Amino acid sequence: MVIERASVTANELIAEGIFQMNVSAPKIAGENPSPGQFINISVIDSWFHPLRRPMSIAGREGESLKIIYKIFGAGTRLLSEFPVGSFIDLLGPLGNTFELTEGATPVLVGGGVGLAPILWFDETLRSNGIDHTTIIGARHSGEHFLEHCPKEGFILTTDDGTVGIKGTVLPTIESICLEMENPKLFACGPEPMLKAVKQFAEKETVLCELSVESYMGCATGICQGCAIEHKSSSISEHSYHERFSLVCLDGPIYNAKDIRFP
Amino acid sequence: MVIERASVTANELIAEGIFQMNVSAPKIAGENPSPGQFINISVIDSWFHPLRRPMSIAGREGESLKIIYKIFGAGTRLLSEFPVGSFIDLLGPLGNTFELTEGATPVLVGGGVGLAPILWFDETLRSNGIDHTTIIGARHSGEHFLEHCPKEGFILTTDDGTVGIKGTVLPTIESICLEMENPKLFACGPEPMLKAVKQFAEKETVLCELSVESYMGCATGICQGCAIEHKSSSISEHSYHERFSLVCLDGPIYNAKDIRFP
Amino acid sequence: MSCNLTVEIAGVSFKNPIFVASGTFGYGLETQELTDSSSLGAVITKSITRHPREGNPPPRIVETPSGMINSIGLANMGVERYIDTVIPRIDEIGTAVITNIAGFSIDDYLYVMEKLEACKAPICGYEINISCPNVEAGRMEFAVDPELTGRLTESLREVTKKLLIIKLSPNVTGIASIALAAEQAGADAVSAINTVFGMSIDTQSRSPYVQTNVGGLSGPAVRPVGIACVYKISRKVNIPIIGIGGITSANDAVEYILAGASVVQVGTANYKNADTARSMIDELELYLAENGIENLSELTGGVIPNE
Amino acid sequence: MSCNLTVEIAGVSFKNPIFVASGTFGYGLETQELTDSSSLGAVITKSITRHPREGNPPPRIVETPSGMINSIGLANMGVERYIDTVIPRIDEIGTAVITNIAGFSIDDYLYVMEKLEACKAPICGYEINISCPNVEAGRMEFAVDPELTGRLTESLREVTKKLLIIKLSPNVTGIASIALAAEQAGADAVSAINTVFGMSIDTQSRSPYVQTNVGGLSGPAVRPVGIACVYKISRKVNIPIIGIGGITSANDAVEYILAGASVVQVGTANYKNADTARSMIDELELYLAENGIENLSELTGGVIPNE
Ligand SMILES: Cc1cc2nc3c(=O)[nH]c(=O)nc-3n(C[C@H](O)[C@H](O)[C@H](O)COP(=O)(O)OP(=O)(O)OC[C@H]3O[C@@H](n4cnc5c(N)ncnc54)[C@H](O)[C@@H]3O)c2cc1C
Ligand SMILES: Cc1cc2nc3c(=O)[nH]c(=O)nc-3n(C[C@H](O)[C@H](O)[C@H](O)COP(=O)(O)OP(=O)(O)OC[C@H]3O[C@@H](n4cnc5c(N)ncnc54)[C@H](O)[C@@H]3O)c2cc1C
Ligand SMILES: Cc1cc2nc3c(=O)[nH]c(=O)nc-3n(C[C@H](O)[C@H](O)[C@H](O)COP(=O)(O)O)c2cc1C
Ligand SMILES: Cc1cc2nc3c(=O)[nH]c(=O)nc-3n(C[C@H](O)[C@H](O)[C@H](O)COP(=O)(O)O)c2cc1C
Ligand code: FES
Ligand code: FES
Repeated sequence: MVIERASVTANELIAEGIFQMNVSAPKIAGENPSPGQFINISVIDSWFHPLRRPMSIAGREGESLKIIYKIFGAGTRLLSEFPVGSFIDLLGPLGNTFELTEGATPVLVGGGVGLAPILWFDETLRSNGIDHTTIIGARHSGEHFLEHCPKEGFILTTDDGTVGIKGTVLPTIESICLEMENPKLFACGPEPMLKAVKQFAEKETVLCELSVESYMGCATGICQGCAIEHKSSSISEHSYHERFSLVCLDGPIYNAKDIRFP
Repeated sequence: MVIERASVTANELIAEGIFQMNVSAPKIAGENPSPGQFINISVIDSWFHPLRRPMSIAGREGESLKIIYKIFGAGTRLLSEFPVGSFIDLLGPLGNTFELTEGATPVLVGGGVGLAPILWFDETLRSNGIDHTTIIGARHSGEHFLEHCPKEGFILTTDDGTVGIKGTVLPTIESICLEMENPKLFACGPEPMLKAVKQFAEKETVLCELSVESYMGCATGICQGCAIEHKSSSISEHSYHERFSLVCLDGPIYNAKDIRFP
Repeated sequence: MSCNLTVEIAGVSFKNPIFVASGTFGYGLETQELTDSSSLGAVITKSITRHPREGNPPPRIVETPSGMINSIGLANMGVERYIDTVIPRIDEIGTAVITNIAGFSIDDYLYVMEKLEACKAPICGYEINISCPNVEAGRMEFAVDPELTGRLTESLREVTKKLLIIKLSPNVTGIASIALAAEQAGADAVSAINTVFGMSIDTQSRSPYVQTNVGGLSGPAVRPVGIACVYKISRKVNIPIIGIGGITSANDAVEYILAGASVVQVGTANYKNADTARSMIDELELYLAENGIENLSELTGGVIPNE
Repeated sequence: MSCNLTVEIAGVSFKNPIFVASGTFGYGLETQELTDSSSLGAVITKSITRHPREGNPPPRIVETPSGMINSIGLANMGVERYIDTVIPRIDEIGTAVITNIAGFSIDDYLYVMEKLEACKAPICGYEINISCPNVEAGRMEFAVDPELTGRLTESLREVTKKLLIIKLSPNVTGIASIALAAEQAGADAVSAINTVFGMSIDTQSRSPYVQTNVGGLSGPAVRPVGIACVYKISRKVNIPIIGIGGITSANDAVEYILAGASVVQVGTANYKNADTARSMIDELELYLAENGIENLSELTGGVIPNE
């Protein structure tokens, strides 16, 4: 965990409302982040926004890190205005990582900008020759910037069928998982999608890890702000009770069984 | 008085710590501002800085307005970061103007960035063929971006003598005014300079107008924030008592006799 | 869909719930070049006192993070001149006008209100600034004491049938009890909040930036404080609440309305742009349309508390 | 010139006046990768209670203009585990540690303090968070009542000879009277301010952003409030004051010190960068050098009031 003023090497619109930023961040990259982990970004030097914005790492190449983000409010708008060559204040790498289970075949699911950590995980599995399938959902083709390659196990879905398979990610998840011996789901995306994935996984007793979001004060365990409801039976080290877990330290990746959505 | 999103056509360092910004502001320029008047600048769209920054108009050419400013705090720093081609939110023209007195020869005095309104006044007098002298003071040559042309009645002074006449503006004011039949001083600059000019003017009963500064809330007369001590014997329309005057409406130019420095 | 923005307070109807706050819009006549005051729900004029007041010595204003501190000291023209120069021009404002009154004794307030009643000023009511020291009660501010607030409200209630609005201070332990005292004493509405005590010191000169040392903090910085106050008051009183503090956009106004405000006032934001309040009216209509709300009143107090 | 930054409170000496605030620096051990806590004047640990507390349900945090609202609900490990896991590691923090205690009855506070006294915890004192409802006094917060504050202080004073600091709430009519009650009951110092009541509502879901609806506002937005409180307290009490609220830079710290604070605590700013407080120490030295001040104490209360 380190704070670094990284230089912005790219920052552009890659799909409808979706931006990609690349930064050269040798220190954070030097800590060998893994897929699932995130960075926490100061979007402005002034104290108008006292809090950083958490963003999943969407890729790493040497000293370069990538994030993929959507303009949601004032902070992400500011993020989109960093010109190439400017410097940006990052804290990272933070959080835990996706974990493979011996003998289980990974099925990766990304919805909306939730694709960010999934893409990186996909890339890592691919370069390690680990067999897996990746499903990326969006509302329509304008929101996709990737190619539908079902033969290579890289499947796009759109709600309106304008690219890839028509429908939400759910039917595709179902048809793929139910054909597999021992699938393990890894999903990141909007809460309704995560809920549906969790429900499916529980019904079919499929292994499942979810990457969740939570408003964060510090991302370093000193504010207790990022708690989520948690059903683990052991008292968590940081949150002092089995009922809550700190997303910044214990997450953002959870066993789907352990968390409860409001 | 109008609010306008003006486009920045120049914004650069012109001397040590001194910037010049040109904007294309057809609406404000269309209201025919005069030397002495100012604009009030929103330095950031967010509400971190709820108040605008007042800046004298330092020149006008058609639809183009010029300001000359020093980086003083966070707001003026932000001002210096507006790139050419960006837009800036201006309110103006505001305040009153320098007024010539029939039969009196203008002697203009600018100290530091107080030269801004003085330069424009000088230019206006020059183009109207009105005989006058202008004295611009700075600490040393690095702070000057103009040429010392005593023959044309345009005199620079520096505390250390690195350009123009050595010393503060005072001795030069004295020697020039005391040689004149009926001088009228017009001065803008740091408070100690204004105090000294006022003292001189009162001692020698020289006509004298000063441009003063005051923290401003609104610059439109609705907050009563910009009051200064004022000795006029008539009750001012806006400040409800002879003791105070609102710099944004009744100023920034005052008869030196009427104001009192703390 | 067209939305109904009109709102009623104790029988007085306003075009919309976007008002401008006392001390931040002058007497309503100063910024006609910059905005159209006739679009506003109402204009609250700068506090008027019995005698003209020169106000505090400068400096009177300083910026703070997302806010500002002021110590204007109730500089105003006094009720006489207000009646002579502002009242005759009130129709130029083009919308409802509420006169804000300040004073240092109950008599002061009564004097001003009686003068205004006597001249049949075409205003729709009064907002009473009670954040003033009561010289008769050991300079304790009216606003900190339910009993003082109640007595003042009662006395004023006897003098006017027009809207009587008590403007509350956030600098108290229990703002809701003060609101309750005002309600019980006959106020038609309460407004909250006035400025929050604040201070900022020049570390070079070592002097506070405003002449009175401690001044009043306003602006977006205090918005959460104002919303919390309105919410607390709304749990305790039944009269309408006017929300004030740091409002810069329709979204901010909606936060106040959800918390319990019937209408809101825009203050400090007018300084950056005197057209801020007016432009919020269109934004507000858009919000209502997008959310399928036909009547603004459906929103008032519509917060869905978490517990 | 080398400046002397050491400061003493009731006989306890600190390296410098830059502390970190309770709840904003964990137990002092979490951010060792990001900063060097041993440089700090002191670390105040997260409020500890008699029993472990899970804290409030999420969401617990939201950003506001130049500030944030929190409703953590005193999530903490409880005194038992604090003694078992933090106390043995206190030397890793490398500087003075002050344990912050919270409770819902005088007994609660006493229980925690007695445990800590009994185990001879190597801490230099206690900061008492009195912004908690007293269940025995009808859930009234200790912090709003001089009598309750006095009684609590008195009881704790009997148990410890270590530093006893009472942490005051700004959500009161007269913070200085509460400070006075603490002083008279034997407190060694008071700290001010805890968070300001604040609320923010999601206009889409219509629910407040934090689970408890109203939460605690902190950050630069409240700095002027904290400085005003310190100033007011300093006019009324003689014990040292610890300034808290919105401090982000040495300049902010100096404002507090001029207003009357002997030392300051950095809170919310730690979240952006856990090294903020440490980096302020160098900045502060620079300020002192530039202004020819040899001893920090020359600055304390050194404000030059305007009247
Ligand atoms: C671990 C983690 C990883 C994330 N990865 C990505 C990513 O790869 N791409 C992406 O586009 N978004 C991601 N998000 C969500 C992203 O953090 C929010 O969209 C962003 O903080 C919104 O900031 P804003 O200023 O634009 O919105 P505003 O609503 O103006 O922000 C106000 C406050 O709320 C917080 N906030 C608002 N929405 C969220 C949210 N969904 N999660 C957490 N905090 C929020 C902000 O951080 C800020 O403190 C991630 C969130 C978490 C927790
Ligand atoms: C009528 C008028 C004309 C001016 N013309 C010029 C000019 O041509 N060139 C120039 O460089 N400066 C000029 N100034 C001064 C300029 O307004 C300040 O330097 C500027 O506001 C500082 O802002 P800041 O954010 O950098 O400083 P900060 O100290 O961070 O500002 C904090 C607050 O104090 C106010 N403030 C600080 N210093 C001054 C000041 N001297 N006068 C008024 N408000 C102040 C700011 O506006 C802001 O509200 C003028 C001031 C007035 C009143
Ligand atoms: C410069 C200034 C002057 C004010 N004068 C008055 C006043 O005369 N009477 C009054 O009741 N409130 C006065 N107020 C308080 C505002 O009406 C309002 O309650 C407060 O500023 C909070 O709203 P805001 O954050 O939108 O500004 C004044 C506020 C400011 C900033
Ligand atoms: C998330 C959060 C948690 C806090 N927890 C505590 C606490 O447990 N005990 C306490 O006395 N103060 C607590 N505080 C208050 C701070 O110590 C401090 O008084 C306040 O935040 C003002 O300082 P700041 O503006 O620098 O943050 C907390 C503040 C925040 C923001
Ligand atoms: S964000 Fe502060 S503890 Fe997780
Ligand atoms: S700046 Fe507001 S009245 Fe002059």
